[in-house]
Parts: sequence; structure tokens; C-alpha cells
Amino acid sequence: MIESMANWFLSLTWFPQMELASVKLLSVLLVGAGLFAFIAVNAIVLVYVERKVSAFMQVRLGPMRVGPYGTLQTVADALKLLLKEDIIPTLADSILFRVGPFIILISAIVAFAAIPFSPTVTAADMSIGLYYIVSISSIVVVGIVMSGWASNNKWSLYGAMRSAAQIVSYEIPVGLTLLAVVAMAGSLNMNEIIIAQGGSSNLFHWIPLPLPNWYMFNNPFLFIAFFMYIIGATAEINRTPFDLPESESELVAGFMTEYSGIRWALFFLSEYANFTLVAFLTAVVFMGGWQSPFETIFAAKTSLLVLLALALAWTGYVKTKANRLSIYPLAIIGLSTIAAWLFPGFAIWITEPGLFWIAMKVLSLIFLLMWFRWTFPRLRVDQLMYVSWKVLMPIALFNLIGVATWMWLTGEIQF
Amino acid sequence: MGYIESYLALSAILFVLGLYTVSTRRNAVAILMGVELILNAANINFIAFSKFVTHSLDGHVVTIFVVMLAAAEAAVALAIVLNMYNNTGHINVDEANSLKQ
Amino acid sequence: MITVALLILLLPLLSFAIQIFFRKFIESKNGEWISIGIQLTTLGLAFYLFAVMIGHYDPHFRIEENVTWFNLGNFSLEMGILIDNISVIMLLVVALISSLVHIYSTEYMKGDIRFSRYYGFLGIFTFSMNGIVLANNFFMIYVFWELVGLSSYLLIGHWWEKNSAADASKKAFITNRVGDIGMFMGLMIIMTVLGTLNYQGVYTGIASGEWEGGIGTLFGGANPHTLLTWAGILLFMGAVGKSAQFPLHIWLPDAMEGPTPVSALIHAATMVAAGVYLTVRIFPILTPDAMATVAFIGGVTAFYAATIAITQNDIKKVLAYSTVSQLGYMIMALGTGAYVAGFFHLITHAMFKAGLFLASGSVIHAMHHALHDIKDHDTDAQDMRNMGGLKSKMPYTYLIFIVASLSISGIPFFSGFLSKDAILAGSWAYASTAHEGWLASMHMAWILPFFGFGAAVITAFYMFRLIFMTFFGESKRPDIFEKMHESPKAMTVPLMILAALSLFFFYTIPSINPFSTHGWFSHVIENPGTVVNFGSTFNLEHFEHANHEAHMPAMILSLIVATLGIGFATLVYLLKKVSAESLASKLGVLYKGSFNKWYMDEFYINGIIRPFLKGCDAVALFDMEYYDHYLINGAGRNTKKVSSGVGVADDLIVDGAVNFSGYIFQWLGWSLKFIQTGRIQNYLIFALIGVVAVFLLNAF
Amino acid sequence: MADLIFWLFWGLTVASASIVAFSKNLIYAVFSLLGTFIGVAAMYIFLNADFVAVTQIVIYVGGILVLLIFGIMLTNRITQTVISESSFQKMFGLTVVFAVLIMVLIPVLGHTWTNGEPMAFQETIHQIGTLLFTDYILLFEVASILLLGALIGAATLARKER
Repeated sequence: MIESMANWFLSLTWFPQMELASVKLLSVLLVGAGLFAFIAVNAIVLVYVERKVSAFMQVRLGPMRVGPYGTLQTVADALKLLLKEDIIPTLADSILFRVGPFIILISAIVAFAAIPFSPTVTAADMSIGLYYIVSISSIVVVGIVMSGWASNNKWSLYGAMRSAAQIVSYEIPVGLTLLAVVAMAGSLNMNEIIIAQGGSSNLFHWIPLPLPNWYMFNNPFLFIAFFMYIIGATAEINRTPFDLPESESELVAGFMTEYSGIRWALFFLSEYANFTLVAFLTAVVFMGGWQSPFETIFAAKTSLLVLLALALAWTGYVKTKANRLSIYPLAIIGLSTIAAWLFPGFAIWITEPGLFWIAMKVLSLIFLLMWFRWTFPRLRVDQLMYVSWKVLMPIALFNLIGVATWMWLTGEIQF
Repeated sequence: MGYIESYLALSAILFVLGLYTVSTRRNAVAILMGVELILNAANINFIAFSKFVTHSLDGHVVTIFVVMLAAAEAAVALAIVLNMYNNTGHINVDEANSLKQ
Repeated sequence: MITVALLILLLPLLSFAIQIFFRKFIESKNGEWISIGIQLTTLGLAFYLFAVMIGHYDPHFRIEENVTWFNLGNFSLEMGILIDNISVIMLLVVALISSLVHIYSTEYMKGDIRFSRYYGFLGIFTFSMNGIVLANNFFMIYVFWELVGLSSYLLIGHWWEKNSAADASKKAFITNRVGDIGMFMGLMIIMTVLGTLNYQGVYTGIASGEWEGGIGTLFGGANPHTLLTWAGILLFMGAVGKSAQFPLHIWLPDAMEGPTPVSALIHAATMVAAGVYLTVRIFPILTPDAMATVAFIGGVTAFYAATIAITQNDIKKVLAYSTVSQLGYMIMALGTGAYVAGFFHLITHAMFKAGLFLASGSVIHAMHHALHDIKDHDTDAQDMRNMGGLKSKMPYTYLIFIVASLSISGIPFFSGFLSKDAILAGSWAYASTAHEGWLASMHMAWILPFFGFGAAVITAFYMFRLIFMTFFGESKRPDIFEKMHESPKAMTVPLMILAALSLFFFYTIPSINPFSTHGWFSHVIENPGTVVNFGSTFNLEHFEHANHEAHMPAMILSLIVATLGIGFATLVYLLKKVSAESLASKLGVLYKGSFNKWYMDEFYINGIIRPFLKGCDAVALFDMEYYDHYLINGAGRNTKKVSSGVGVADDLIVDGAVNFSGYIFQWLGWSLKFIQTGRIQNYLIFALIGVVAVFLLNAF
Repeated sequence: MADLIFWLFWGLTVASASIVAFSKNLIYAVFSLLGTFIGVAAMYIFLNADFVAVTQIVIYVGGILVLLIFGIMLTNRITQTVISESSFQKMFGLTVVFAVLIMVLIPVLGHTWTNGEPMAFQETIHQIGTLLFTDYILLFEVASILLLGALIGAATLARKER
């Protein structure tokens, strides 16, 4: 992408003639800025979504005052955070206190470089993309410990240590699970992993199933692996039910206790960035990434009609159950559908269908993880470690062997 | 960027800094950090020579083995350090002299 | 086949390992059934081998597998498995009796403090016994021979808290060593002369005349058979020790200190039979002189032990002497050339004697429990004088006793009749065919049939004496008698199986004539004759002919003597027509001699051990007083004087130089010690300085 | 431009390694190791060794560095943010080490090392995989056994006595 972007810049008539390397660097900076913007906007949207979803789960309205249906609430919150006084505790180690959040945020953003939003929109299409993401996300631990230590507060330190232990422990089952997929795909390149999931699923290579050939449907072991990955990933991003490091009731928000204002906002940003990253990774690795479950653009258009029908049904449901009208989803999706049918070039998911599909998958996964938050109670520390070492890890190892056996049985590898 | 000397010089500096750390620090964990520096210096050399001199990937493989060894070494060494701390209450290597005489 | 044999050999070892090493895990969870299961598997495999063997129905059926064990210079020792008719039958007997004893012991040893150990030792015993049976060479048999001795030692001393048990185990072990030394010397002679120890190799070596010439003529001059005779007798000494033959029999009665099932398994049926088995294996290489020795030792043992058994009051002692006597029979049979009869008696005797021992164990068990119930800890549970009238209380045990006793007494329709009759016929034939040498000159050979028949009378007598004292008449201790009851199923069922196996038809099939000697057994076991080339003195066909002729008179005579013995016992102990006490006082010296085992133990202690210890003392005294004092210490004293002179010069000149250099280095060390700080990091820096120095030296 | 980035990472590596060696505060030392490791990873990327670079980050940052941080924190009584740590034989060590540096740099800078054109960028992971499972298979197996041994050994050593 960087290469093509640089070439595109150079092909522009008004663009100053520069060295290719410099243009590339410019492109890199632009892409980085784009990723950062994406993450920032994403966080603001997700906070809103999270509030709304939790309200939905608890049968209440959620934010309603600021903007239509409260849509501007999080923007207001973000402004408030930016304008707050920047407090650094006197006894804190000020250098580490400042550096910590940035390490976390940078590692969260940098990991997005290898995420394939669509076949062409991939910041860096590396041959070791998956490994890269796994490795970059392990840097977070250092940042967390750094901030926790620097706060000079026992709650922060406890939270940081817990978090580090948790992330390090869950990296192992998650890594093993991903390894099973890598064995199946024969590549660490994200796009190749996605392409390997093309076509439709067929059990034992002769019973066709009415499912896309996503890895979660590919064979029973990867089906188990999918759920294990979801569990492990939830733990790695410290979300409920694995949110011990920042549990408010025990540790007063853990390593974030002493942070406020803009630095706290950075934590928040990186948390949602990691959240989205995990959803992206799951979508890529287990759910076919940017691949459409339907094969053609026509199918995509048809699916939009289906979505329209769903939106209609949703509107009706809200009308009858909650006795209020919620036409925004209907309006957005309806307008997009009409636009897509009339002007295929208008809607980006028609020109870049991958973006649409991966977004759909990622949003579903995000909804699923938010659902978890309001469904499961928090684990104890010993249960947390128990699940990682004594439940997930043996199953993951078994799965790895199982996948290898499966590949041997179906003839994908020979000895 | 294109000169092997820059990598070798970096490697030499890292090596010497590691050596200094190992030979002057009292804290056992700090000494371990010095050892890691030395190993990293060696790894840079491997990779640099494999790019500039041997033109093969054997250096990469060796580096991977060294990294793996470093991990094993760090785990075992830290276990020993923790044991030492449990038994003596400090991890200063120059005070670990109960075998003296 | 070889695999099956190896399984049979090694499975009991597994049982041993499990019982010993996993004792804690299995002891409280009926862990003995692991051993029993393994033993039953072994039994099944042995049956399989037996079926294969019977399927061949060939006297020359033979499978052998050899591997080199190790090489020493240019000679190598081999290990191997030999499966032929003899070993298959032995294996079956060992496996059967061992299984039955395993099952029997679940009840008999219930609650024992070393229950698991006991089963483990049974396992290692069975392993080593199977090893003896399956060995295809004399060296391997020797190895397992010692292992058997060891397990016997362990089992006799099972209750080592009792001094008597500990002593008995030591006695058994040491007495066996005496025999084993002879056996080892025999092995050495054979190894030296023939260079091989494999059975077949030895037989063919001797048959092809390899013995004649070279070292073979060492003692005999022109006659090579002198050394061969010695080799045979020395090898047979192993059997004398293990099978409790005359001079070395003293350990077996004492071995009754072990648990009764052990006595049944080891000291009646299998281990003591190992000696007979060894004699069977060396039978072809025995020269006539060696055979005569064997025969006489056997005959003497048979008669001598029987006479002792008459007067014993301990139920197990009676059976022990009876065992010695019967073993003497077997040895005598082999010595007289009645090879088939000897081996046959080994099998039948194993069955009925194991039955007798287990049945006596049943009685002892019941006595024990009864004594325990009335809290009497002083009365001897094995003493027949405390029993009597048990017929009504223990009907099964009684019945089994009767069957086995009829069998041992040689009454028709029982297995003992067949084998004993054959032995007696063999000794008769031997005596009648001895026409040369010292055997014929004084009709010495006729002593053997005399011993045989005499022992037969006595056997019948003492066996029924035992039965009448134990099961008939009035109870001598009514308080115990009240509490007696029959033993549990786990004990009686093995007994019934053994009693059933004492019936004749198991051995005479396909013929069901109780007087027949032409069953499957006499078909598959064939007298191999001898491989020694000594001319006409012993002729197999000649002997077989005489044997056939002697068969009928011997049978009639043996029937008569058996009846005589039983009748006399009935008169004395059942009908009380003749008073046993008055008989004893009339016979006086004979009674006392028999009662005190002909003073054999006393003879060993006073005649051999004490003089030997005295001799040792004398030698030690000489060693201390003269050798040490004058020769060693005298040399020392003189050396000391010379040395003190040299020492003065040494102190002044040599030490002075040495000390001076010492001081120099001390000073050097003192001045350098400040470098040695004990800090590794300092040393690291020093090493770096060294590196830089070397670099500098190279650069300039 | 690209050179600038290279020298930036070069400087980052040297600077953070110097903090490791000279800082009085152990916490600074251990956290600046992060900079060293990332700088070295960047060096690997400049040297076309992408797989090794990522491995460097996974193992060194995600594993060893976290272990070291835990080691520091578990072996000190934490009452304030500074864990000061005294060194000894500083000047002595510095002199000798400087001599060693000179000694190493003389041949490094005074020798012509390159052997033809440097290797162009290529995908390394497949070749490394092939090498690991062909030429280095024995080493690979031995390494796995070693790792298992280290795992068990470390667990046994660190376990509290029962």
C-alpha cells in the first residue's frame, strides 16, 4: 500500500518531485496519521456504542441528551478530558509516568499496520503479519507495568502486576490457537490467511456445507479454537469478565488510578484500539477477513436489501416494545441501499466490498464482546490463572495436534 | 545504513556496555541485563555478517537459537535469583559469599 | 513359542516389581490379585505350551533359542531358552502349584504385616524357578539356582522377628552354598574341558569323545572318565544341597519355619525338585560310578529320612522328612537309571505333597485361629499331640489328606502308586543287572531295593500315623477343638484341585488302566540313555528289559509293603492294639535316634563347626603371636631404627631446602592474596585486562 | 531520510544501553532495556531480517524484559519509585572496558568486511523454516529439550519449599 501510495503521489502533476524514499516516508506518516485518526474516531464511536449496548442490555435508554439520541455525548466527554488539568502526583516518578501511556498507545496503533482492511487497504502487507501483531501487542505489558510502577500507588502496582501476569499468561494459549490456524493456512501473511478461507466449507472434502469456508467452520478443532481465541483475547485486552487489573471495586481502576485528563484519555484510546484490534484479528483469522460470505457484487447488493429488511424489523420491534420510534438505523441503511443500487460507485463497500464485510464482522464481534461484559461476572485471580494454564493451554495443545491430524487425514500435508 | 561497520560498531558498543554492566553492578538482575546486552551484540553481528558477508540465512537461524537460549537462561537465572532472595533477603552478588574459606 | 516361554519367565518378575515397588499403592486395595492375575496368566501360557507339546506327541520335541550373553576373550557365555517335554511339564507344574499357592495365601496370610512383600517374593521365586526350568545351559541354570536360593532364604525368613525363622533361613542359605560350591566346581571342569555349557553341546561333546585327551585325562591317566565322574558328582552336589539329600538335608526340616504355603510351593513341590531337575539334565553325562554315587545317596536319604519321620510330632516336620525321603526316591531312581520313573515321581510328588502341605496348612490355620480365640499363645499350633478328631470339624481337609496320603503310600488308583512302583522296579532292575565291579561283588546293589521297599513301608506307616493322630480319635484339647472350623474356600479349593491331580488317570491317559505305565507321560519322556562311551557296563536295552521283568514282582511287593505300613499304623494309632509308648521304650536307642534325627545337627555342630572354629582360633593365635609379632612387627621395628637415622639428615638438609622455597612462595602468596577478592566481577575485569594485554602484545 | 531513521534507532540503542549500564536507578535501567531491544529489532529490520526482528520483540520484550521487571520488583522492598543500586569498581571497570572497546573497534573499523553486494531484501520466513527443519533439525530438537528442561528447572527452583 505504501508503495502504491507513493507512486500515486509521484504521478500527481502538482506534487513536488522528490526521492522515492522520501515520498514513501511521507506515505508512512500519512498512513500512520490515518490509523491514529481511525483509532481516535473509533474509540469515540465505540464508547457511545458501549453505552447504548449496555443500556439495551439493561432495558434503559443510555445517553439521550447531547445531540440526537445522545450521539454527541462521547464527543463532549472527550472535550472535557482534553481540557482537564494535567495532574502528576508529587511522589510519582514523573518520567516513567509520562512515558507509560505513550508506550501503550503506540503499541496499540502500530499493531494496526498489519491489519488488512481490504485487499488493497493494508498498511503493510508483511509476510509475517500475524506474528508481527502478536509481538507488538506484547509490548503493552511493559507500558502497563511502567505506568503502574510510576504512579507510586499500591493499587496501581497491584493492577499493573496483575495485568502483566494476565497478559503474559494468556499470550500462550492465544499464540497456540493462532498457531493452529497458521498451520492450516501455511502462511503468516494476513491476506494469505484470508484468501485461504475462500470458497465454501465442505466437511471431509466431500460433504458440502451451506457455510463459507471460514476457519471457524473449517474443522471441529478450529471451531473449538475460535471460542478459545475469543476467551483468550478477551483476557488479553482486560475486558470483563477478565478485567481484574482495573476492577473498580477491588483496585480502584488498577494502573490507571493516578491518571486523569489527557493521559487517562490515552489509556482509554489504547484500550478501545486493542479492543478493535482483537476484533479485527478474530475476523481475519477465523471469519474470512474482508472476504464476502457471498461471492459477487450482486450478492452484496442483495445482502443490503436483507439488511434493509432487518432494519425495518428492528424499527418495528423498537416501536412496539419500547413505544418509541428509532428510524436512524433504518434511514442510514435505507439511504445507503438506495445509493448503492443507483450509484454503485458511491458506496465504498461496493467499490471496496472488503471494507464493508470486515466492518460487519468486526462490529458483530465487538457487539459480542460488549454482550460478554454485561453477562458474565468477574473471575477471581486464581480462577483466571487456572483457566489459562490448566484449561486453555492443554486444549490449545490438543487442538494443535488435532489440526495437524486433520490436515493429514484430509491430505493437505503428506509425510 | 548501508555499511556493515555501523552495525559492527553498534555491536561493539553494546558488548562493551554489557560487559561494564556485568562487571560493576551489584544487583544480580542488573547483571542479567548486562548479559542480555552482550547477547544482543552478538546477534547483531550474526545478522550483519549474514547480510554482508556470507549472503545466507544461517546467521538468522543461529540468532534465533541464541534468542531462545537467552530466554531459557533468563528464566532459570531469575528462578535462582528469587531463591537467593528468599534465602538471604538480598540479591547482591558480592555478598553471596557463604562458600568463602 | 520362545516368546510364550519368555513371557512365562518374565511375568512373575513383573509381579515381584509391582508388589515391591508399588506396595504403598496396592497394599490396602487387594493388591495380591495383581500377582494372582499374573500367575494365572502364566498358568494359561504354560497350558498353551503343554497343549503344543502334547500336540506334537513326540519324545524328541525340542525348541531352542540361543543368544550370546557376553564375550570374554575368545570364549563366550550364552543365554538361551530350551523348550522340550521335560521343561514344559515342569513349567506347567510350577505354574499350577504357584497359582494355587497364590490363591491359597490370600486367606492363609490374611492380615500379615508384610503381605505385599510375601507376594513379591513368591513372584521372584516363581521367576527364578521358571528360569531354572527354561535354561538351556548349565551356567544359566546356576544363575537361577542362586536366585532360587535367595528367594527361598527370603521366604523362610519371612517372619524374621522369630529367631528360629531367621536362623532357619541362614541355615538353608549356607547349607545350599556348600552344595553350590560343588556344582560350581563341576561347571568349571566341564567348561575347562569342553569349552561350552550348553546341554546339547556338552552331550555331543562327550559323546563325540572330546573329553578323551587333553585336560580330560587329568586325574585318570589313561582313563578319561575319572574326571568326568568327578564332574558328574560335583554337579550332583548342587542337587544334594538343593534337594536336601543325605549329608546336606538338615536345612529342609528347619525351613518349615516359613509360612506353610511357602513350604508347599518351595520346600515340597518346586525348588527342592530343582535338584532332581538338575540331575535329570546331567543324567546323560553321568558315568557308572557317578550314577552309583547318586543312587546310593538317594537310597540312603530315602530310608534315613523316613525313619526320622516316624517319631516327629510336629505335623510339618513329618511332612518335611517325608519330602526328604521322597526326594531321595527320585534321586535314587535317576541313579539307578530309571530316568522316567524319577521324573515321573517328581511330578506326582509335587501334586500330592503340595496338597499335603497345604492341607496341613489348613489344619494349622484352623488351630491358630482357635488358639487365638481362646487367647492361648503358648500352645504349638503345629503339634499333632494337640490335635485329634478333626475329621468332623474339617471334612474337606480330612478327605484331601486321605487322598494325598494314599497317593504317597503307593496305593493303586493314585498317582503315587504309578511313580513309586516304577522307581522300585527300577532299583530292582539295577540290582539285578549289576554284574561287574564292586556293586556286584558283595551284592551291594541289593541295598538299594531294600532301602526303597523299607522306606515304602515306613512312609505308609508315618503318613497314616499322622492322619490318625490328627483326624481320628478323641480330641486331646477339647477347648481348642470347640473353636475349630473348616478353612475358607480360597484354601479348600486349591486343595481339592491338588487332591484331584493325585488320581491316577491324569497320568495314564489315554489308557485308563490304573496299573498301566504306558500313558502319555511315559511316551513323551524317554530315557535318553548315557552319552558316555564306557563300553558294556551299562546297556540301556538291557536295563529296560530287566526293568520290564522286575515290574510285576516289584508292584506286588510294593503293594504288600504299603498295606503292611498302613495296617501297622492302624493297629498302633487307630485301634491302639499296640501301645506306641511301650514300642518306643522297647526300641530305646532306635527311637531316641530317630526322634533326634540321628543326631545329624549335633554331628555338624560338634563334628565340623566347632572343630573348625577351634582351628580358626589356633590359626588366629599363631597369626597374632608369631607371624605378626616377629615377622611383621620385627621388620617394622628394624625399619624404624634405620629411618630415624635417615630422618635426622632429612630434617636438616632436604627439609631446609623445601621449607626455604615454601617460605618464598608463602610470601608470594601473601602479597598476591589481595588480588583475590572473592568477587567474580573483579576477576572478570582481570580477565579483560589479560585479553587487552594479549591484544597489545600481538599488536606491537 | 531513511539514513536519518537508521541513525535515530542507532542512537536510541546506544543511549538506552548506556542508561542500562550507568543509571543509578535500577528501574530506569530495566525500562530502558525496552529501548535497546526495540532499537536492536530495528537494526534487524534494516538488515533484512524481519522474522528475527519480530522474534526479538516477542521474546525479549514480551518475555525476558517482563521477567526482568518482575525479578526487580519481587526482589526489592518497594516503598518508593526509586530503586537505587550501587555499583563498585566503577572507574577501574570503565577504564578496562574502554580499552576493550578500542581493542574491538580497531579491527572492526580497520578491516574491509564486505563480500560482494549485500543481500537484497527477501522473504526470510520460508527459508528459515526450511533451514530449521533440514540443516539445523538436530539443533532444533536439542533446543526444544533444553527449553523443556529450563521450564521444569525454573519452575522447580522458584517453587516455595513445601
